[in-house]
Amino acid sequence: MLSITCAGFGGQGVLTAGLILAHISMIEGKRITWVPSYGSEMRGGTASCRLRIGDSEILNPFFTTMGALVAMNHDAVTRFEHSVVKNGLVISNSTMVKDHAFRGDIRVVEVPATDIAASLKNPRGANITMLGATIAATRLFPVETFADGIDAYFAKKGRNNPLNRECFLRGAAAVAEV
Amino acid sequence: MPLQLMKGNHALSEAAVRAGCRFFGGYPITPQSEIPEYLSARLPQSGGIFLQAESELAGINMVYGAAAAGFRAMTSSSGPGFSLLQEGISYIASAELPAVIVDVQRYGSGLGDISQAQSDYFQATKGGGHGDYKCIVFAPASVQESADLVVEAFDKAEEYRNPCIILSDASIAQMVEPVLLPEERGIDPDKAWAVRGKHGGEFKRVTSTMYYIEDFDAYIKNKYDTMAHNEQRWESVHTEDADVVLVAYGISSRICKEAVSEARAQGIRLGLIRPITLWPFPVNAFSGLEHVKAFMTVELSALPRLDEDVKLACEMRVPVRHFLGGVSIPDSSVITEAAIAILKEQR
Amino acid sequence: MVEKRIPQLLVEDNKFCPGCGHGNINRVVAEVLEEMGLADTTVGSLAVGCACLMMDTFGVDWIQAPHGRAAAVGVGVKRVRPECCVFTYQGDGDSLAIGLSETLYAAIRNENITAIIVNNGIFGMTGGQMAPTTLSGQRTTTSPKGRDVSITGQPLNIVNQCRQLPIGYLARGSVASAKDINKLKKYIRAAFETQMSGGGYSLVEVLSPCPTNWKMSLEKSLEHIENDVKPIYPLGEFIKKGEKTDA
Amino acid sequence: MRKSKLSEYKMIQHLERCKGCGFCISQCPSDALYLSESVNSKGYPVAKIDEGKCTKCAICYTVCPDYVFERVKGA
Repeated sequence: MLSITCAGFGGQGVLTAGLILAHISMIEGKRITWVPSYGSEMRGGTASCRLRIGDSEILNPFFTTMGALVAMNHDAVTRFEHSVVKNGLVISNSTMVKDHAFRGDIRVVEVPATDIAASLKNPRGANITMLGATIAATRLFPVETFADGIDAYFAKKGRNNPLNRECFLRGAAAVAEV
Repeated sequence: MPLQLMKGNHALSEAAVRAGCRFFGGYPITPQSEIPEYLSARLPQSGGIFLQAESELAGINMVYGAAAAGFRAMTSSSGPGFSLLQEGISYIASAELPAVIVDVQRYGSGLGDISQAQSDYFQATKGGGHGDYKCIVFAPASVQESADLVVEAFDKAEEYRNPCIILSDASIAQMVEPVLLPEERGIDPDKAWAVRGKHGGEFKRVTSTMYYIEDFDAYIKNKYDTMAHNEQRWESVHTEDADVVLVAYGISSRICKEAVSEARAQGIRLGLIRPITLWPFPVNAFSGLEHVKAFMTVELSALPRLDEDVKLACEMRVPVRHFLGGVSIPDSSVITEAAIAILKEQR
Repeated sequence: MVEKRIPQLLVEDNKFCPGCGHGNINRVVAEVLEEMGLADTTVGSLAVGCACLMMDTFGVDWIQAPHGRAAAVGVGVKRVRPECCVFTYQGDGDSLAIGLSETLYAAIRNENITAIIVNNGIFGMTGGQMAPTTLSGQRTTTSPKGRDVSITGQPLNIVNQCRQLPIGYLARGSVASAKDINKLKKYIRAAFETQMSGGGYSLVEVLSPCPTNWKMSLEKSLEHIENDVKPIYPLGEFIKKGEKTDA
Repeated sequence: MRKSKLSEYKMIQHLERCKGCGFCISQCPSDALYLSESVNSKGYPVAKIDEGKCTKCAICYTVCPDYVFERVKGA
């Protein structure tokens, strides 16, 4: 079972990124839970959601330590980095998170997601770009499988945009480059 | 029907419509507002009525009227609004009508806070309104159960002609999980007791049934005794050899399940009783547990509530302790540690 | 000339005090429902107070609401069974004090129901306490020196409150004389006709004597209505077919 | 109103319902009603019709809160 927190500014699409991850995981036969930050957790305009993805019944949807952190902005790193388990993973949006000294006992993947999305003329696709990096780094699913899942997800919502797949693949490719 | 990813509040609302609910009257309050929001769009699609009431008082009484007219009707609220529903719930129970009331619990007395909590236990299970009545109280612990139990609540409400409560909380309501939705059912509003004009027959009076039932005291006692006997629901996890059994419902039962799993991995014999009905409290779950050294209730509230029913259920044969999460969600390891401490104390 | 038969809807003798105007209003409502052929499809919503005595004596389907909530309950019925004739029957304390919100919001939403509000200026069943409609200076068991409007506020005029709302029908009648009762019947008929033609919310307020709690003979009670109550609560039709009248 | 028609109707009274409030007496245009000496089983003195004065106008039916009066066909 993998515990993942997605965090960032409200409007960066962190909740949506989490929901897409949850949705495709479900389609691929995984058990999942998704919990938004809520109530007193909602401070300073930072939004977050936590997911658990596994092969058997997800007992507790809540967790205090996580295997992976998807950090869309600096605040997300400062708030959640310490909760990542040893040898855990941080996917950091390096467009927003600069000059941060990460812990030495975790694996950090830095992806300029906001820049990549902007360069692809899909500025709202930074979250999808981060998802690409997440899938590539965690190897939860084959990259192509997940990319198809993204297309299907948006097609079902009636707003398929090929640039989302593009963002996703560029995010995934960024991991390979690291 | 494939699995769908849904929020607890949405799954509950969709399942209610599929269970034949055709009327909702209610008032916005966090963290249940997705229920009226969802139903405001969904009910009209199925020929139902959604009405945003001027208050919870009006909402529950609209439900009373629609239920009296034979339609499956519901309202939902949270904490402060749930208090306002109590008058109407007592009337609906007294008139022996079916209805479903959802309380998505939030923290605190008074205004409190929108955080998840389990503070309304007494109000739901011990009769928040006046007089001699009980409601069957279902406590979903997942999005799937939010859907399944609302169907069950409508069926049981009709079977016993008594209001049923879904006691959820902000976590279960806001979280997203895959859910298999129930099949859509037809509706059957023209019941013999439903007011719709007398149509040549005797006129009907929907009011406290005590006026019309001989030996009402015995009748109503028997009704609730029957419900208490027949409708207990629970899930037991590793109670068969447990030294300490946790008792928790709703969201805290999920944390406890993890605690049991972690403790077992460490060789600590922890178990869990998860009440699915809070009234009737599943006292039957406590039989055959003579080997248990202590019970520990786990709740997200500032004051213990559940422990009273657990003490009654185990007839005080062993210590009953409580663990209170208060306004925050405890880590499962903290619960395990508390259980271990109780175990040491018993040696 | 025609027969004047007691309506069959009045299935039992009423249980009101001698001289109580509820009996007249009950009979007028029963006559109208029978004449309009609505006896079999009507659902009444009443709450608490003397009005609830009708539940055993007036032969339509009834729901008894919590105090003040008859309008909300009636709305619940009407919304799911629009083919039914739904009316509320409440006293002034019930509908205008504890239930003002439910009463006004039914009007604000222009719910297609008929509201009959009996204004006798006091809480009757509980023993003659001050109601929203109690006149300035009027003695009641909770205003023993007379209603002091500097403390309680002015008497509530529900017709004035509703007159600005987009409702179907609004009238105030009285049972203080044969002439008044004949007019009241026209108002009540117009109210139910409004509902049955889908014309929206209809409300008829009825000035009614309560000799018991007013501690007056019926004769004095009728004089009191004529001289003291009507000037404060004038009779007439104020909205007809959704249009404001000159009244 | 023709006299012959009038004779086809009669007023009947359900005196057990009367509560002796006197509304009918105060409203009768022909002064045909009076509070009698007799008391019904509820203990109320009952209003009675003076047949000689009664015009069968049935205003008593209209004003009686207790459904005492009816005008019916029959001699």
